Amino acid sequence: MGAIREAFDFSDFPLVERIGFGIFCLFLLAFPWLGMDSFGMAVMIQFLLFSLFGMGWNTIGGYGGQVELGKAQYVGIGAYTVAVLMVRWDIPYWFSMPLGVLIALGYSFLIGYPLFRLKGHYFAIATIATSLVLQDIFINWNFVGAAKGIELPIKGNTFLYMQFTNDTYYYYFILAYFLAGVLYMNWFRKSKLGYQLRMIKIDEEAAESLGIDARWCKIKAYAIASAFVAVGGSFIAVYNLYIDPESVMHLELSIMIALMAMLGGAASLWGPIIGAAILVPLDRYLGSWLGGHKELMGVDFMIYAAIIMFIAAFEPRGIWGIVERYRGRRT
Amino acid sequence: MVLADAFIQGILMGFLFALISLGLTIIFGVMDIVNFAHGEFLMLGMYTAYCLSISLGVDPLVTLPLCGAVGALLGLVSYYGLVRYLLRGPMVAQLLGTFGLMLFLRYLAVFLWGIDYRMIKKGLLVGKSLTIGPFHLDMTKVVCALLSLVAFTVVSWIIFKTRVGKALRATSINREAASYMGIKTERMNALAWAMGGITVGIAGGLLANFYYIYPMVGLLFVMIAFATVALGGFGSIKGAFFAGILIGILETVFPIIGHLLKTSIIGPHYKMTIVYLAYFLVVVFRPRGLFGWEQ
Amino acid sequence: MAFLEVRNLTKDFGGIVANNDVSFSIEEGEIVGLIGPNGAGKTTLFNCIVGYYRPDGGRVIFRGRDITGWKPFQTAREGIGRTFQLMRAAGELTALEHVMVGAFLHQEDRVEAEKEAREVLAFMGLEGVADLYLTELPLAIQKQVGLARALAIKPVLLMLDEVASGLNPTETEEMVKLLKRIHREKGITLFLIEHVMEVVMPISERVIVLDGGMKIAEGPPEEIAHDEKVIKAYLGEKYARGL
Amino acid sequence: MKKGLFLSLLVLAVAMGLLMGPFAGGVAAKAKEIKIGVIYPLSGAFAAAGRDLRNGAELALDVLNNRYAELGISIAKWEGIPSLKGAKIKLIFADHRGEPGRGADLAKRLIMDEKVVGLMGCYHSSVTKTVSAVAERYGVPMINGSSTSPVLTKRGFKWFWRTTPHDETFTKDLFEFLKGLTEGKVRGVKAVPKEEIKRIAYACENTEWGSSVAKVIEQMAKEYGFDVVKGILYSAKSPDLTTESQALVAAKPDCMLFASYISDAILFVRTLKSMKASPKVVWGQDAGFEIPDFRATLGKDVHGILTRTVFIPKVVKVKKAAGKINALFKKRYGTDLTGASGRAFVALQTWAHVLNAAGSTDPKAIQKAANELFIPAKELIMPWGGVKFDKTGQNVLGTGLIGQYQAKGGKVELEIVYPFDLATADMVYPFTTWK
Repeated sequence: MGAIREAFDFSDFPLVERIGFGIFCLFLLAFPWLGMDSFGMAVMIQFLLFSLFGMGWNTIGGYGGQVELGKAQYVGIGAYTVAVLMVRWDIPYWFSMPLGVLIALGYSFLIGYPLFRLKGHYFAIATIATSLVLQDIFINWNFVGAAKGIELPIKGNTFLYMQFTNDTYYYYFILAYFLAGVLYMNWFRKSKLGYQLRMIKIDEEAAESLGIDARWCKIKAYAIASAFVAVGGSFIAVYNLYIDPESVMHLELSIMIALMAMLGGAASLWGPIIGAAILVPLDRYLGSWLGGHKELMGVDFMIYAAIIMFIAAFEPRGIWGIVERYRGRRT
Repeated sequence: MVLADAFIQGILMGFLFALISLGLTIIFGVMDIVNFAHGEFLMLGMYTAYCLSISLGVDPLVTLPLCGAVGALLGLVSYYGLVRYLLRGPMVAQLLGTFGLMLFLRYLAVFLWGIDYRMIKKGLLVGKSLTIGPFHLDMTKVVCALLSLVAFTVVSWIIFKTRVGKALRATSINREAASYMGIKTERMNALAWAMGGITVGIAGGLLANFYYIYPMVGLLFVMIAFATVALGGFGSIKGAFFAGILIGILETVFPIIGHLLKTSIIGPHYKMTIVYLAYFLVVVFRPRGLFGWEQ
Repeated sequence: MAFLEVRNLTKDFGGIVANNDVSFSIEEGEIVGLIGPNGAGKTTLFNCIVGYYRPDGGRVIFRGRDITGWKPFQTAREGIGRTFQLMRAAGELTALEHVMVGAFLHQEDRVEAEKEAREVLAFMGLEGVADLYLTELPLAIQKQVGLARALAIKPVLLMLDEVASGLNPTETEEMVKLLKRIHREKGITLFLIEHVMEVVMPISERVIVLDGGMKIAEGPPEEIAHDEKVIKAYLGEKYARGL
Repeated sequence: MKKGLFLSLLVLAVAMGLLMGPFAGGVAAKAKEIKIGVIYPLSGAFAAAGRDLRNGAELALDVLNNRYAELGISIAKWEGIPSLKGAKIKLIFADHRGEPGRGADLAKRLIMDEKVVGLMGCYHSSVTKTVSAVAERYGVPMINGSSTSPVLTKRGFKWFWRTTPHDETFTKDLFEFLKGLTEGKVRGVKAVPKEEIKRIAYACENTEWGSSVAKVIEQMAKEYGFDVVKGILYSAKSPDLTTESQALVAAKPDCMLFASYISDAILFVRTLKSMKASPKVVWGQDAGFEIPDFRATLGKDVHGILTRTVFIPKVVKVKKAAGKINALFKKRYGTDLTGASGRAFVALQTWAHVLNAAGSTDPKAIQKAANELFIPAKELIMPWGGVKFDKTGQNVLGTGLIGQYQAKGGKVELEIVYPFDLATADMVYPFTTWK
């Protein structure tokens, strides 16, 4: 009960932010009726999906301060569990998704244990390495379709398998995950683990002196992050209806996830959402408009890169860091 | 026989990996920063060799010093224009920043040269191979290996035998203490970037002799360079050298073992897997890599 | 049975012996100081007790339990709190939140933890800075927050690492008063590491002196102040400095 | 505090603006224009192929919308779609960068926002999968010109047609060719004993396309009685292919078969050459082996390499239309038509014929027209029997070509060696270029 109350309790945010977030939620709920085109819808879905990924990454990467660059493997685990179970045994989404999350949790504990012996750059490179190893395994593993990937059978409109012919359903589906994610993160940041992680990030030695098992805390946060990402992965499977290791387990996906959260502002509730709200539309729209112009090839990415460099150099706490600096409080 | 051949090819590749990783480890050693744009430096080194050898009509080997110069310039510009500011932030911001630099340089190349594949067609080394007994070795790779040895020797000499090197090492061990000793740490950082740029620029110039050139080429090598530097121990010159060779050997010998055992489970499709796995196993037991410093 | 007993503790770092066969014990309710010149192995000894280093020989027994080689978080859970020479300040957590993290050791619930943390801050007279970030506080206050944080885990033994370093005389005096109050009102055993003798002497009931990794003297402060070996060790250092 | 308030609002406004901005201005639809959405890899690692595809499609568009009577094919005379009162086709290009998810999003944009009548693309079989699934879901016809994964037309889709033959056909061609080699059917080569070319090794890139080619090779080799002594799946993004090349050489194969994209194809040739590999037959499955960059980059090192393709400029000797269109293409873009650009041309041409037959942009009418479509061979620049779709949407009249790079003087030409009756030169056998 207490946890639920905490999750819905946004009272430590300034009023203006609460109102802003309220308006934003209304906007999200009403979005399909605002007469947007379907590419807009598709971009919104990507935005919500990447916000979810970013929020997940934020537990270990933001609050825990561990530079984690291997989240794509969990996108893959979530997506593949749903896809393989549906293709092989016709198992509905609502059974395979929790199973996928469980597998992601189990796997994250398994590799988290050795992984968190490492610190700093060794850790960052190791997370990349584990993700690439898993991708290689999937590329060569015939049971899961190997490099060819898996196509999910089209089932028409069904809530059991979460397949729809209309994107509006998918939109509300991912919006539900997104809102659940926001509430969870709002609880998480105020939870014991949330505080302990931030202490570890500031000073691991000091954290240990306060009776915190730093490694175990990091593993737990890593597992939570992995579960989040696996949920997002399961959505990708039923949304795209085709997955292959290249598209769901790629290194660049891992980096994108971390990038959005960092750019928006790590270790803050709104950061990953802001990061995704800026980078996803920028990527999709710039890509879809400039991508077609031969003479401007590359310019879209240069703009994109310049923004990233600027933020990193002058506001290392991300875009939300600017706001936090002015209001003098972190949330 | 096949194994011996694989071994030799692996060592040759290893020298190349080591050379590419050298700059990364120098920069890291001095200022604890991983340069994501390292692969893009390499790519620009390759383009330099390509453009110069085409426009001046000279042998691509002649352009090597210029490739090094371009690399150094690139290092300095990156340092003074960006990295200097990144140092104030946490590690996350540093990764973000150099990642931005990587994207920027890559697409700058796209903008300047387009996405075509280019290849140097004429040159002293291009397409030549060296036959020693039953082994056929790519001439460029042999030269590459030699230059790699030279580069490592020179860099080690600079770092361990000269005054500048002493200052560099002092900076890398303790920045504050070094600045009390009157060492201009800012300048040392810039020097590290310049040195890193030179080595990777030269590596790029050499690579251009047998590798195709296109804007995304950096990504292919940078992952290996990361694994090499991390395996050897961040900041360790010796580590980069041996880890590079180890990775080269692992990568070529491992699949051949599969071939000899007549099994398809072990094969080239897992050659990168084995490299990453090796890295993972090594650091789990030696969290600072093979030759990394204890803190 | 002693409260904390260190038996024949030895630690060497690849040939350099930092602690050599050190033995001593602390009784419950005592205030004990550990002094010694630079490089005497004080911090190493400290770290061996709380678990940052694993001793190469000897035992550490706390309240009848062998805690040799335990991890720092385990010794903390056992009731050993500690403070640090330097607080790593970051604009990440407020003073209150720092103390809350300590309180979370016994508390699952945030509201309860916050209540406890506020009580500790009130005890220390730090209510005023509760909502400020550490980066916004002067060093002396930062150190007090560090102390409050350690108190929040409800330790029975508090180990203080150079609690006065970087403080001016007035601040030092205040800190000493505070420590005495903690000892008196909370009944916590204190174990101080100090480089500067002047700080330890007035509050310690007993002083242990380390030099070159070995215990060279132990006794009441007034005795120690006149111990020849101690004077020599410190003089030696002063001479060395002069050179 | 006030500043904080202002800034939070600003950030929110910017974020919202970014999300909303693009929706504000809709493109007013012009009358008498038929929009076709074209999804190609225009940037990223496969941009070279994307440019080639785009050139092919744009040339076909120009030929269709303007008058080029001298070309001698029907679309050149139409100036639009005759049955739709000369309505012009407009192509809307989108860039999928090789990412299936992005492709699907773009397909939605094209279908829902641009209101395209149909889709074309996408080169990568993996992207074609997601894009065609979107098309199927929305009931929008899609004509695919260059994705060759066999499975694409085995999914029971009702809105998907493919003009190009797929990998099974192509690989079958190869084995037919090898069989022909043993029977002395190849121009300029005496019958080769089967033992001499029996050992096969292949290296296929490890994504959707390459791995399905590998599967077909294994299967066909068994059927035709060849031994696969080594099969490798490798990553096209590998920084070096020494290991892979070595494994190939170590197996001592008579025939080396490849399914590679451009960068890896170039690297294979370079590496194998440095190892002085000596297979008797080297064959590449299109893609990397037939993109102009391959030949331009490697020069004489490709002498004797075979590539399966669907278009070779030498086709002009047997196809008049092809010659004229190739000349036009070369004038405009500086290179000969390739399998990629040629097939993109045919795909758009097929769209024109389908629309003309349908006489309407109604999806049902298009579906019917496509199912009943027949384009005779003389209309095509491809050496095919024509375009006619079976129940699955696969063009049954498509055939493949096998060409061989031959260095003549300073130039490297691609000569046809299969089908045997179309051969334009004697085959170079055995392959000795790398020795």
